[in-house]
Amino acid sequence: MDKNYDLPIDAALFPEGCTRCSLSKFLVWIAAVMAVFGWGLYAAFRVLSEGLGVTGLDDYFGFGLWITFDLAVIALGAGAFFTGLLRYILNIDPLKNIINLTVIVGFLCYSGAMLVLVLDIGQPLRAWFGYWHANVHSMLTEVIFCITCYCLVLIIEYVPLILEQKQLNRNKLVHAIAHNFHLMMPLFAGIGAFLSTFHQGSLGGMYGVLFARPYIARDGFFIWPWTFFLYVLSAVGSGPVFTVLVCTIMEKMSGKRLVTWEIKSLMGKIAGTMLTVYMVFKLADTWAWANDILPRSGLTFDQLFYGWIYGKWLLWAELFACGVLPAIILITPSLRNNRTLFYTAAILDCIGVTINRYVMTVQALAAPVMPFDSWETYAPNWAEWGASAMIMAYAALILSLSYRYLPVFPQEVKLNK
Amino acid sequence: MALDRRGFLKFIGGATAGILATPVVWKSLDDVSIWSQNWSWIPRNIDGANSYVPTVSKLCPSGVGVRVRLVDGRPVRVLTNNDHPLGGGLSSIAAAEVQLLYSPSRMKRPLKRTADGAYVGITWEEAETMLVEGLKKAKGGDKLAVVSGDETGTINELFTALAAEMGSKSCFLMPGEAQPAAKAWELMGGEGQVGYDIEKSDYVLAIGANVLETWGPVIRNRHAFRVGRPHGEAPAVRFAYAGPVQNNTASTADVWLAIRPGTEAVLALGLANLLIKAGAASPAADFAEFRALAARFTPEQVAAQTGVDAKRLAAVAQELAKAKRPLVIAGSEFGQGGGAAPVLAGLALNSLLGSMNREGGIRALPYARKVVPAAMDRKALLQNDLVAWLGKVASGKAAAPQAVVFYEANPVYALPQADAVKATLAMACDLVLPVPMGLERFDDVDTPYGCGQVVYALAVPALAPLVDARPAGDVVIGIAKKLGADLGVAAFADALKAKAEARGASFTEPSATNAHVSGAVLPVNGIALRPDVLSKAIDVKAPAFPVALAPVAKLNVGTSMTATPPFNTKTVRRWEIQGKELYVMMNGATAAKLGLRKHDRIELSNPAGKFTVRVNVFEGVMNDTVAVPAGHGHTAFDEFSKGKGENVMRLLAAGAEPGTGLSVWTSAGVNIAKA
Amino acid sequence: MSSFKEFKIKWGMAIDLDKCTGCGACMVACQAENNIAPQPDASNKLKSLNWLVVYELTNGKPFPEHEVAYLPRPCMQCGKPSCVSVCPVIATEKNEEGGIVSQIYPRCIGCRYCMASCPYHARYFNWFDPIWPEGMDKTLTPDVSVRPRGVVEKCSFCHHRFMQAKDKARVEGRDPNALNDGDYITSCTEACPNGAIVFGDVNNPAHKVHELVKSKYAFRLLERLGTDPQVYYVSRREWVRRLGDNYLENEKVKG
Amino acid sequence: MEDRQLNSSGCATDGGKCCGGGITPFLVGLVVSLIFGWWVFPDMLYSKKEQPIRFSHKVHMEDAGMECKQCHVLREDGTFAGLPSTASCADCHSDVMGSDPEEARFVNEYVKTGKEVKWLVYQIQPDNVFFSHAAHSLDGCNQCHDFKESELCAQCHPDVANSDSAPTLYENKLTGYSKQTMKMWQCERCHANENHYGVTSSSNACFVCHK
Repeated sequence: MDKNYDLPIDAALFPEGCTRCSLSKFLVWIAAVMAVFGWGLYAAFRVLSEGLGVTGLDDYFGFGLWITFDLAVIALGAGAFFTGLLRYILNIDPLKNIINLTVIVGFLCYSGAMLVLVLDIGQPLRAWFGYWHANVHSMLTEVIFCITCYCLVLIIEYVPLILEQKQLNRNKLVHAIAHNFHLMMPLFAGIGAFLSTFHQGSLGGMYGVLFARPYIARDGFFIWPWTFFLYVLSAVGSGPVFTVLVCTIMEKMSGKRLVTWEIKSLMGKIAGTMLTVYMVFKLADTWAWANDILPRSGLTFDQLFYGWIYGKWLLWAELFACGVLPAIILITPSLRNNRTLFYTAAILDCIGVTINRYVMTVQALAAPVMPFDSWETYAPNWAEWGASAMIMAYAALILSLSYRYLPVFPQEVKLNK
Repeated sequence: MALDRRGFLKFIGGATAGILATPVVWKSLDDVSIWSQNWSWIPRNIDGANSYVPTVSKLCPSGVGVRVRLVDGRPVRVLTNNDHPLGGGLSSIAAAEVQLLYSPSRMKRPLKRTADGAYVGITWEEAETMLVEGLKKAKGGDKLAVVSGDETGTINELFTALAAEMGSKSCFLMPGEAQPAAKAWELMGGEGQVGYDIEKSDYVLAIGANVLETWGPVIRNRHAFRVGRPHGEAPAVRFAYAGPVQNNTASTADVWLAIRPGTEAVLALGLANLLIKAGAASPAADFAEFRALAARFTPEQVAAQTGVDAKRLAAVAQELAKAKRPLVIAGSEFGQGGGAAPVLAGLALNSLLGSMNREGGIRALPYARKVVPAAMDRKALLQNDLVAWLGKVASGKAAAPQAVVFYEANPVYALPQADAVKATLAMACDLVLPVPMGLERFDDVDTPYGCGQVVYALAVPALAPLVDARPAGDVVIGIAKKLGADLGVAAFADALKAKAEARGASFTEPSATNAHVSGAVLPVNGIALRPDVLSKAIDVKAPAFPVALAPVAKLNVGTSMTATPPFNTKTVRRWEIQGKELYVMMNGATAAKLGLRKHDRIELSNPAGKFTVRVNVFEGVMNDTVAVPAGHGHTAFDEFSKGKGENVMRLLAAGAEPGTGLSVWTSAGVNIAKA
Repeated sequence: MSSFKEFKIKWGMAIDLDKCTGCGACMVACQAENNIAPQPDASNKLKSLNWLVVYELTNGKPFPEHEVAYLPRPCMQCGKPSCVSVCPVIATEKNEEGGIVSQIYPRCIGCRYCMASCPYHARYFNWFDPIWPEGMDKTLTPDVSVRPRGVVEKCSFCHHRFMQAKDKARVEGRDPNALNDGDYITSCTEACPNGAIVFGDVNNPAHKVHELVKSKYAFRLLERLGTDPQVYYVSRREWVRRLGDNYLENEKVKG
Repeated sequence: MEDRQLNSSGCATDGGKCCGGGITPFLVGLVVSLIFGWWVFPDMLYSKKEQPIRFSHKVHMEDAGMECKQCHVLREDGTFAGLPSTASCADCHSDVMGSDPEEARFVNEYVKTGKEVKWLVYQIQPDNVFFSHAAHSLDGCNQCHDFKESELCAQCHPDVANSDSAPTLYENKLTGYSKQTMKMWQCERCHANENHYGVTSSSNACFVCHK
């Protein structure tokens, strides 16, 4: 075949039948991403070499932006396990058109979270103690094991996609491995669903068990701590639409249609349904918290909010504007199929779960428990933003490369004919 | 066999499998984590044998008795000495004394000021030669002045003897509570040093005097407080405090009488009036005149002048009258500049309460005999008023000295109107000589002012000096010799031995305290209440400023001779210093009146000086009063204190107390403007 | 909540808040005893490491009705510590006779989960490596290891003094598990000139603290949250006791 | 993604061939790293150090009839003095007693100058470890065991009682500790032994050994 010099230099690596922008344009984009990455790398270097004092964290706010970031991306990455569950276990076939992306997003969220965790612990060289000297009573131990295992599962799920790269796939062995991996996917989806459900839950449990922190303690009713279930539900209620949003952003940036509206709408419906279930429980939880846990702790609802920064608006925004409202939009077919409303709801949904993770992390620590203690405020500094941005850049990089060279979207060729 | 790509991959695979089956990865992981407990840039523990040296803190103005813990000769802790008559706990400054030995600001060798103002290190021989040359020029006719920051040490006898040999009587102590008290006691016809027997009292009223933080032998006072206040039980001894700020003493006192700064004497007279009305009398010859004076201080009058709540005042008067062994202690709320009036009035109250020469009351303690023949004794030394003398020098009423020797004194920082002092003293010293720190030298503490008993405590070196320092006493003796004067003691140690003997102490045997307590008291006869002096002395004009100034003294930030020790930065309260900015306190009503809120930046100014601070609203401050933490605003020392906050002494200007002529600076006021 | 052991010996404190003037001697004695590095600028109280912190309490009334009290806050050595079960690596536990909650620096990975769990803010993180001015590291005691950056630390009730007291008893032929009142006291207890802190075995009737904690004026911080602290406070002032825990308006305070 | 077109006649059937070259490279890699890991690496990890003076415990114990605790003293406050000082050695070795050149060197270089010998300690523990010799007494252990003093010491220390010269100290280049520095599991041989609980005052609580 004659070489077509109109095609980008690296065209031979593109997925079968797909077109991509020129390599130079791509490299400019990658350079921009790498600039952000470099900033984060510098922040990471400073943190690792000088200590966490470089960050805006302090003894009142031992957890801050990074933990919020981790929890949020892990929740939003839940699209991976939940879609996998539906696709492979419950056999909702149309989801095959977006499953690759959910896997990549999930992988990015989990590996990114683990990278941040390495920075966030004071002694990264001892990180392996978490496995070796595990305390079985600690929710964090559950989280460490499950996140690690699930990250491995996501790698296993991601690998065949890489192996399916056009040039790699010519190799017969690679081809065979990829094929066999695919056959095993339901198994991994099952394992993944189990692990992910578990650790989404233990992340919630991590907070719920803090019985001396009335802002987040959840006890005295049903299974303790019930934040376990709230976290699982909120993750599956937002993860799928997050994947859709990522997909849509990729569509906007590449100028191509990658997934049909039907698939997106289906993802929205799934998320909306789960979000609705979640909101029912979350509202009940909030009510129980305000009327049982707080009075038992000698506190009133008003005492748990402070000024603008930790004001009630956060709660109302989380519950209604970013909870009930998107849930209604996403479960009502007529509203859902209005694209503007759909995307608004998707964004609100993601914001809602992020607010939830933020207040559970930061506001929970800000709320004084000793009566003579004062409300303190926390603002992340450049080092924390930098490291978080590094993860975003890392995600952008992997997504860009995956999109350019891997057959991520089965519908792409058809949709762009 | 050529290794192809596939073969290479297999090799790698095999190597990986192999490595995992060896200790390399696992041992490295483990060792790296052990390394992380053992970083070379983190200091190590050094083991050794423990030993303990009982001594007394020369750093803490309370002269707290302590034990120094050494590990293989390295001092590591200052510990409590419960057997010591001045001990029974630690002050926040004495607790940090070991670490101060290694303060970055510590002088390591003698320094000489060069023409361009910089200090360069010189040898002791050069330094002593310079000192002798300098002193030679100042011979005869009060041309030499000596300023000492040590109120209780025998070292003063050597300095004053040297001055006397040089023909000078210009010997001064840094201002404190002892001088006004000595003046007052002398005016009343008392002999010796006035002592307050807190231990045996059942009701202690402190007027101004911050008895649980800075006044007198604080740790001894606080030990008495400890004994008188059984844990969690009803107090056996009641404490009342009168002062403008709810300070550390007020925080635990049963009663806090809020008064305007500088009105302690008025409050005391108001109480005297109430007590006399209730039938109290004094055997003093001038009691009738005193009664007449006191009668002027009706509750209304006192309330108007001091701002005190009349009902609370009456309640305190009643409690005093009812108490079996009441004791009134009056002084300045920041330990200086109070004048004789408050002490006079306070002692008059004690007389009315029958507390003179009584257990749990006022004691007259004998001064120790001089051990250096030419020296000025403590009584004489206490009569000299440094601030007044500096004022005279500045205004040309007294001849400027040719040479001034400062011993453990920091007048440029610690005297009122610090800026003017700086100008008068021509900026800085030509020669700076390091002395061993308190834990490195022999020294003594002889009956600190306020102590209810004669206590003589020896300071014993716990270690040899860490720097090229020489004991001041021996340097003075040597210098005197070079100047051709014989001070009559061969070594400072001899002076200490003689002083101990003079106090009836013998330190030949090793002891758990190196301290001696004596029951010696002088008779208190023919005490006069001196209403004549009092009536003049209390005639202090209210400052013509919208807001009165109340400095707040605390030991944790250091003393007039030392800055904040490294460990003590954490004890500074959050809204006292933030970064480099000082916070001042005022109550909500005052702040509202001035249109201020917490954290507002304001400028405090008066003719003496001005500086910018921030506002902290604290309800434990008298109305129309701003409370300024003292002990900050150092321009020297180390990173732990230098450049932090402002020095309140810059806002204080000394005036003369009518009737006694003593310098007073407790009634200052300031203008406040938003900055 | 996992269950915690009951101990025969329970080291505890009774801190009389009516006797504390807030002078800070205990804080300094604590730093020197436990090799806590000094901090040139300690004005950010959220980043200054001190095992024992003296809080300022106010009755909230305006001048002249205002009252102030000071509350020294060591680690509460909770009977049911919220920090222990959350630690993922067993760097902290409550397992030794005496009930002192341990914190093992070489095990700690610095995740700070225990800090998040502690409502007393008794746990501190080494944000930076500890630094002593040149030469001052010679004043370190051999009793407590110096903590590197990146680990959490907290008050240990001067645990090394407990060990030393036991060793002394052994050498003198006494039973190390039956220490007399005063054989083992913390550095802060010893330093306080006002005797505001009484330390001893809460379970032992021969120890003074045993009676003190039964006083009707005794209370513990945040008792209703179920942490079961071994540090008791005593105050005859009702408003001080009220600040020991959160109370709804209609709730009465003990004593 | 079964619907993606795949050539299913791939290498699954003839895997051996498509991964040619046999198993040899794998084995070579395996052996190389095993050799490296078990023999080369440990040698690289440790540096060797010798005692400044060759000291014979045997001579002191057998010939002079001394006991461990005569030189390795427990102080009155229960702390352990560990190594004898030059002064205490000089109680006997004020002058050269025997014919050993090392003894002469010790007397000349240390006793006469008053210098302390920088003995190497095999068992030195990290700062974060608290060890009380007072708590590990013969009386305590011999409630059940039947240790001689030197046997008890040898539970943790290298048994030097019968050796004529002190062993070489291997110092871990990474951690700075001696190779013989005990690991926690070694302490736990006794501390985690339930038979000891109630008999001795041993416990496996963290703070019993950490500071």
